Amino acid sequence: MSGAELPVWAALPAAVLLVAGGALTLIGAIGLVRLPDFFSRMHPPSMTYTLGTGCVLIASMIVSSALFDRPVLHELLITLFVVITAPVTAMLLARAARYRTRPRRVP
Amino acid sequence: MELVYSIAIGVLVGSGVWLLLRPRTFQVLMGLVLLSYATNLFIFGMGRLSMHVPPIIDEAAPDPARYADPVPQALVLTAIVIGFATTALYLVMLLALRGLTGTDHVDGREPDR
Amino acid sequence: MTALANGLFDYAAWFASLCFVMAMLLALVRLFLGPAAQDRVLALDTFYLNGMLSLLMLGIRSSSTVYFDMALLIALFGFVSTIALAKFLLRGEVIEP
Amino acid sequence: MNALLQHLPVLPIVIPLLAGAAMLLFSESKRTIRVTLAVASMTAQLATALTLLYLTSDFAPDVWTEGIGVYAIGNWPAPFGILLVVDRLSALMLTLGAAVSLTTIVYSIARWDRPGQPFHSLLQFLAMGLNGAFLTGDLFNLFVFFEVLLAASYGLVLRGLGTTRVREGLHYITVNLVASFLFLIGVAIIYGIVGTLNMADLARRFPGLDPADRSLFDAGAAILGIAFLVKAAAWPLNFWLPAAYSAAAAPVAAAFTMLTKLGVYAALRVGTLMSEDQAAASMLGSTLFYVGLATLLAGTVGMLAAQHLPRLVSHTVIVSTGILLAALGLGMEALTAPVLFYLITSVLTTATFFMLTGMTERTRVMATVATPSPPPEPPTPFYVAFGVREPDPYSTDDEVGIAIPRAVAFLGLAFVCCVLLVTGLPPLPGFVAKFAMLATALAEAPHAGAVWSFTAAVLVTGFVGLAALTRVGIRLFWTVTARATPRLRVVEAAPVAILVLAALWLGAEAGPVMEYLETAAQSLHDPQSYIRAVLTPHLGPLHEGP
Amino acid sequence: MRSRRLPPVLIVGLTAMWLLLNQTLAPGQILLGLALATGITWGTYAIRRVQPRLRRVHLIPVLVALVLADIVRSNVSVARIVLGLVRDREVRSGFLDVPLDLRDPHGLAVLAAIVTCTPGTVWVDLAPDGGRVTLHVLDLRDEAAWIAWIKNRYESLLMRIFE
Amino acid sequence: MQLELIVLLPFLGSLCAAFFPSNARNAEAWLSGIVAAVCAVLVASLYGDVAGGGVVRTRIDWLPQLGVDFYLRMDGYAWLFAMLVTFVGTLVVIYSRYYMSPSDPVPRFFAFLMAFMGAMLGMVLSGNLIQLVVFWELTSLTSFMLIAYWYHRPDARRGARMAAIVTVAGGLCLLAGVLMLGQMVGSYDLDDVLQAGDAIRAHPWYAPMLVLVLLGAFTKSAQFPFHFWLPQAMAAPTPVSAYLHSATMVKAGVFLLARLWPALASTELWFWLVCGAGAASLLVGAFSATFQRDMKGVLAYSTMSHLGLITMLCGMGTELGLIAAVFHMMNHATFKASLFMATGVVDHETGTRDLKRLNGLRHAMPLTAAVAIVAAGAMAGVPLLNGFLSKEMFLEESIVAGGVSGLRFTFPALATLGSLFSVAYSLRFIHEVFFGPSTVHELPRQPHDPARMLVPSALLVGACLLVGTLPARTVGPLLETAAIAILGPVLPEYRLAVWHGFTAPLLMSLAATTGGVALYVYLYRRRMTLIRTPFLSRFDSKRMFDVANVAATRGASRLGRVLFSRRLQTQLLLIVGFAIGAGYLPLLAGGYSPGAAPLTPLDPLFALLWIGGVACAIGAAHQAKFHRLAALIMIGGAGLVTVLTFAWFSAPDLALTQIAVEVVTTVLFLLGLRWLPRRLQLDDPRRRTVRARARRTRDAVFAAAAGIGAGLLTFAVLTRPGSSTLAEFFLESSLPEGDGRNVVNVILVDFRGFDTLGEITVVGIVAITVYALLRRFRPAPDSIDVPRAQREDAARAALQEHTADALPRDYMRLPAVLVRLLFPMAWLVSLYLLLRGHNAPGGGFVGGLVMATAIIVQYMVSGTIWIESRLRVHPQVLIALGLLAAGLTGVAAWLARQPLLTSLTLDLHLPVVGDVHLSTVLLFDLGVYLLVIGGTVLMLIALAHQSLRSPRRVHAPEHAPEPRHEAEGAAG
Ligand code: NA
Ligand code: NA
Repeated sequence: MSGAELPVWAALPAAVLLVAGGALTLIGAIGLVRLPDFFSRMHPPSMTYTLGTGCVLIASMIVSSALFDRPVLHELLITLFVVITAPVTAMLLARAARYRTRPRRVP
Repeated sequence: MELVYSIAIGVLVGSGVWLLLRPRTFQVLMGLVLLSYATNLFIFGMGRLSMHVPPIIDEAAPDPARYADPVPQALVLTAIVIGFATTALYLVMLLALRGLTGTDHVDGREPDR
Repeated sequence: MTALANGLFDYAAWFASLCFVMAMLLALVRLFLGPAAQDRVLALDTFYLNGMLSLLMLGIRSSSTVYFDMALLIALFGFVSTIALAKFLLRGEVIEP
Repeated sequence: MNALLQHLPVLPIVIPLLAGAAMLLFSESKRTIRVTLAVASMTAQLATALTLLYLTSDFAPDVWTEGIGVYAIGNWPAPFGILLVVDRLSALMLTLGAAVSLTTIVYSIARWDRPGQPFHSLLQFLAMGLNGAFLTGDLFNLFVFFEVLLAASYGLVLRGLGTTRVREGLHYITVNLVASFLFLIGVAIIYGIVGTLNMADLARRFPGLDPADRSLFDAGAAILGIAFLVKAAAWPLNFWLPAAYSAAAAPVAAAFTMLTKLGVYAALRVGTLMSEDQAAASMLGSTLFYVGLATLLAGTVGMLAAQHLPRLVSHTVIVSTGILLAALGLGMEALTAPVLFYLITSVLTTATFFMLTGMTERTRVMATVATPSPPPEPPTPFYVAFGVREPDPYSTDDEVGIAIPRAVAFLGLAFVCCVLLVTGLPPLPGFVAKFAMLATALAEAPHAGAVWSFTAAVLVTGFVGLAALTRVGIRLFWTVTARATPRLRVVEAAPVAILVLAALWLGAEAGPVMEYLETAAQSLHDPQSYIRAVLTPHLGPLHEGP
Repeated sequence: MRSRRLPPVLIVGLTAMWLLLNQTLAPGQILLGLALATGITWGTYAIRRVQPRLRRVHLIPVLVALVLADIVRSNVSVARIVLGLVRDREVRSGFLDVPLDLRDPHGLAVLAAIVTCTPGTVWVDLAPDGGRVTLHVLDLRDEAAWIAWIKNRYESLLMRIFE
Repeated sequence: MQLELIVLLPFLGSLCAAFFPSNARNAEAWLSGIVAAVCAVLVASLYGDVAGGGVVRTRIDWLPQLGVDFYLRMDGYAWLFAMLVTFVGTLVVIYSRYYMSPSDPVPRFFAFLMAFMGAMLGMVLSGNLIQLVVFWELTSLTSFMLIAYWYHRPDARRGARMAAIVTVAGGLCLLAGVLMLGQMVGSYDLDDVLQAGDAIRAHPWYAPMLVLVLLGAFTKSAQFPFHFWLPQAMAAPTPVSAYLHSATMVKAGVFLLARLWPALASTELWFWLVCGAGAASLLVGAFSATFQRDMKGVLAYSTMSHLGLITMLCGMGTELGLIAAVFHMMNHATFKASLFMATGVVDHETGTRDLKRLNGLRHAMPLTAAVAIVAAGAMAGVPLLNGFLSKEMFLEESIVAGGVSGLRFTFPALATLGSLFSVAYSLRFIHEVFFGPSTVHELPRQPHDPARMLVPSALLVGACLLVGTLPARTVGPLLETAAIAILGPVLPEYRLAVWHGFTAPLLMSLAATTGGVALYVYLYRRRMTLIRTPFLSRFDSKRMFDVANVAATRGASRLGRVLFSRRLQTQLLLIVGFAIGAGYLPLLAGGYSPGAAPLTPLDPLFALLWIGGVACAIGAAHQAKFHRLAALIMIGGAGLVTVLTFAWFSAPDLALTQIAVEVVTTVLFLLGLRWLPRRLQLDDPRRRTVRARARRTRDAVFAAAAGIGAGLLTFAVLTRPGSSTLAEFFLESSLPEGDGRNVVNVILVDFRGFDTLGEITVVGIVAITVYALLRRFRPAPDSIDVPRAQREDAARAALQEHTADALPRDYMRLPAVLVRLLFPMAWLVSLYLLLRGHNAPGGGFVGGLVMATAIIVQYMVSGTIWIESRLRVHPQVLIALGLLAAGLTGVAAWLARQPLLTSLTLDLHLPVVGDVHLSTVLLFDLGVYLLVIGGTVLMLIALAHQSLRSPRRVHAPEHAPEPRHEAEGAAG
């Protein structure tokens, strides 16, 4: 698949991280489908935000660093942006859901 | 891959054309968006499909066979930009029409029964 | 050993990609099921996130850094669609006076 | 060649671009600056176009070999870079476009460029798109310039807003967006099969395609052709045109008269380049002919049906497209010069007519203000088709005619000229054009059924046009008794007069003009010279450097 | 021109970001990054008048470690819930109001990020006076424990960093 | 030179006349009279040159390629006609001076009269058939203007239009015929055509050509069945009727018949067509004239009848017949013009032309009566008047021609019958007006003889008398000259004399006269002179014309609605259909085959991805009508799949750009949805009708065909080996010549930077258009209200007032903190993408979009007022600067004597910093960047500003309709 050979010190941890990240993400997506109400469904995707993304980013850093023989760290920026933006999304979405599912006044 | 790609374009075009022929402005707008996806993919496909070979030169004397055809990519970029602009215009037009005529029918009036 | 590790890595990478694509599909399931608009928005958000991860996987699998920028852009702006939708649901307009 | 002369071919694109952009920097209150910029820019364009016309002609044989000038943008060689190609045809179209635009701008100074609308910028961009489309030798670049002029036209067609304009504008935009998709798809297929975008390179390479590739190429070319036909307003792909043009403000519609001709130009350009292949050429020809004939007939019906002058004039645009397409479809090289002559007169005429429409509609509007209930349309009672009162039929001696104010007299005279020009009736050059086409076609193929149906259609459409225009003209000029005398400003009237005079001049100088057009047609029908000029690495002054 | 005291933290941070993006430490790029960062900071100053004042920077690694641990832990617990591995009891989710003493907007923002990034809790709403936050908790077994978790583990730490 | 002058002078006179003040009656008349007289003198002076078969020619090169020159040619026949035109013209001008009311705006009248004279002279003197047609149509045009001189009268307008439509149509037929004739002969020159008579008659095109030419002639000369316009044209001022509609213009048709006689005549077809039309006109005209109530009506039908007579003479195909025809043309012109003038005098003096009201005028207007009686005598064919001579010739020829054609009795009988009616209506005309009991006191005005006004009429009457008594001395040589010009030097025997002895024609003439008198007496006794024309009055041409006119307009409207549907869907269906056809047909014709290139191995992940993409596309298509938000979200899904596809197949720049565009587009749509009131999904019965279902099925078929076609085309190309020569060149020279590693970007800013220049112009144009549109935007009334969510959240409304606060006080507080922190970062990222685009994915466009998005997000979290009180973006300036930067960068290359957009580079080595590579392409990309920021921000913010503009009514009145712009319902 990829052209270059990875050293073992990089390949194995990266593989583990990828499997973990993939699995967690998939579980998160399953939760999104399975859980019964909207607010419950808001939780599983944050598994993707956190460990899912984290694992893949770390794996990516390891792999890139191994390939280019220098530390490749710019994946940190993705983490930074995800951390900054995720709460904004969650806050607004949760509030919107709360507004839309509020008990209606009967006129 | 080619087959999947072709089917994808076919479905996008089909859905887009279907929406294009609908009577409501918003439907037509959505149709135009889908058609622009389809067109962009179509143009892009004219450079053939190749994976892991972005046209970013990393050597002094590049072997053209090792890179994807950059020309369709450049054309698609232009098309994306123009498509974005016209989509915006179209949206504003349909809002204006809705405001002026009170209906979202493309002809500015509800069809006779 | 290296070959084995690389083989393992390739499988793992493929598995992760599969997970992300499956996650995207599951998000689409939620997108189609709804039932409420906020569910769809949440689904789209998840869809974007998994799309970003898929892009990262493309990068990892092709040993290329060009995919990083796309992932970066999704990380930076994927939330814009979501909060625009959320604001629309919440306030009826995206940009208030 | 001196430095400025060297860059001449690109000036028609650069000047309006910079002028249009610069205008945006000035706030709306600085109308004078905007107008001055607009007039200056368009005058410069006209001067450039005239110079190009001269340089490509036989009068200046040393400048460009075979009268075809090539300008390599970014100094990238053909077929890789984008090249601008000036030949007689494109120089002619540039001149025509600049003339129409300049008069339109002057005309619009009177009252059409009120603040709140980026009118002058859009006109500049429209000119840029038109000029680019006439000049470019690259298929995708043609698309880009089409988009530039369309984008500008979207803005212009909406000028002034109102329900009708927005509705028709929406239709116009939708149709053109779809046509643009088709354009893109066509270009993409052609690139996918032939692997080039340069038109000369394309013309050189497509005859060598193997049959399986060829049918794909044909599909692409056909889809591209549909896009051109939509832009050229060929029936039945032109329902948008009468609506959009008649809804648009007068100067906008006047400026638009070049747009449909661009579709014809594209068909002509691509068609002659494809004429290397006999089968393709004849296929293209017969399609064009029938489409043109259908357009012509449909436009004729539309003229007869039209109740308002702008709509009627819009249909004359369609008719002229029909005539052009059908004439080109006859596939006679000798016919090209008369067709070009017709194209010129038809552009000048319809542009004038639209401007006139703007002025006459105004008197009508004022009249309806004066009389609260305008006469219902269409006029239904048989006897009162044109009026209400049936006077004593046995006496006329008491009658005293109505003295016509100067302004109305001018409008009336201009109207009559326009009617004659549009319908191709003698003695104005509209007739010359039609006669030249018919005589040439008959001389070329006296026994072809197509030629005869073309002749019949052209004559019938002229007649119907006259019938319809007299009806509308009578209603416009002769039935309004309590007319508020329009104030006619010189800036408004002068363009009309100038365009009419230009048309008259064309008629008077038909011989020399036709001679020039024949040389243009000749070079057009020698695609090899075009291909040579574009693809030969030109080591002229462009590569000398400082 | 209003005098602007540009926050150095942001300039440094942006410069670092520039270098990270370009994956370089070349002097030219450092200079360019500094220039750009300064310009941007200057340009965005008008809408960022409230600057964070970091007091005890050394506590930040502690915070990060805590958060990472919590993330891993809560990931596992949420995964269990999603996969239906929690069979011994019924999982009850619901809203939870937590009174807050933290007032610094940046501190609150970090808290919100932490809560959001920890699966199992979602930051729903902050009372207009800032004194109370509403969370949604997936597994609301023990409300007091959740409140304690917020207040003891993070709020105090954040107050020490930001206030 | 004289010939040119003859044609040119009237036009110059016309031009001068047009600029006179509107009350300059005398000056106008002097000018016109002098012009006409000078022309007459000029024509007369040329007699010497044309007598005896001479021809005067003038030729000016005009359009030699097509064999058309400006060619004036005067032979005897043309001379005679030109003389007629100028002579009668002079008299008519004099007459008009007295006829037209002093308050009439005469400049228009005289201008058109002069123009008509010029056109008529041009027609007569044309040596080229095309030129003849040109002047022919010009006479129709001027006639139109003159008939409609009193255009405020409906009958004048209608008459003018009818005349124009009929004669112009005829003119076009003539043009077609002449075009054919030109092809048959190989020249449009009259000389050549007249020489080629035999070839023409033998040519297979002869019949259609003849029909077309005759159509032209018959319409112009008001021949049956195209005669109906002539009576309607009587709405014109009487001088016009006298000049155009009796003496000259209507003669153009018969003029042409005689002119082309040598080339076209003497075939069976000619005989039947021409004689048939002529005979029918002779009888119908004469019959109708007998029953007219309007004096001018009598004259009009009489004109038709006499023109029929002339036509018949031409049609007979005998040389004597032709000579008689030419003779009668002249005679008719003299007596009919004088009759019209007399009629005008009566009208002028009494105020009416109604035969019923006019009686016994001979007492009040003896001179007028005398003039009219003589002229009417000529019209009736009374001996010693010119009409008698040509009538005799006609009767004689009818016997000859009848004998030749086998109509031995029919022909003479028809001729006699025509003469009989002619006597009857002439008699009636005189008797009704001038005899009987005087009713002068009942008339609108008290009539007197206007002496000066009678002069022209009297002159013409004098001519009638002179010719009638001394034909051989007066008109003889002229007629001979004309006849030679047509027939050649050898003329048949004919004698112009009053007395030929007791011949058959004389007997027929006697019979006709007796019969005519008897008929009139019979009608008068039975009080049948004022009834409507028996039988023929049913064919009311006026009514039929109107019916035809309205029917044509209505039919065309109906047809036009079908041919030019106003429905967008129809148009789109057609375009899509044509495109599908255009795509499929070549494949059907040339065969479809996938290529032979090896397929890329299928990655199941990609297939899975597109299962999602396809689902999104179809879902969006399904939901777009009632669940816009859902459709929008699904479109977003399809968009992301497209992004991933670009990334998958090695197009990072595309993916990057598409992501940015996706985000901006979503925000844009949502901004728009605010103003698009929600559609309620009602149980719409229309959705279930058979028609609706059929329509949906049809659309589905089209959609499927389009989709399948697109898929097939894609597959066919994808499976072929690549063939691009461009790609190779770009990949190879990108780094060495373009100084960039990212080939796509190098193409965009260098190789094909011109495309990009155009493309950013499009963005700029659209942005300013959107801005202009939104400045005058009127939102849907049901969306103007503040959204419900905001109205219900009063607390928020109260908090919002504090725009001076650094941070929002409500739930937006923390999002604001975070998003504002993001702003500098996003800005930096946008610059990063801009600056390094040349070597890695990125570039001005995506950089600009990122920056624009960053700005938009700030608006989203902070609100318009808050942001704009702190951060001013001047989008229009950015657009202008962007365009100027890009354009001027291109122009900068000129300084280095390079073509537009040639990149200029500068390599520097600086201490510390190291090597610096500067290039104008970066400036160009900077232009793109600025423009994209400006354009995007302008569009989105202009849309957002609508909320500011519309009245923000927090407390909506109770009865206000519930705003329905809310997003999807819970059931969405
Ligand atoms: Na969370
Ligand atoms: Na009487």
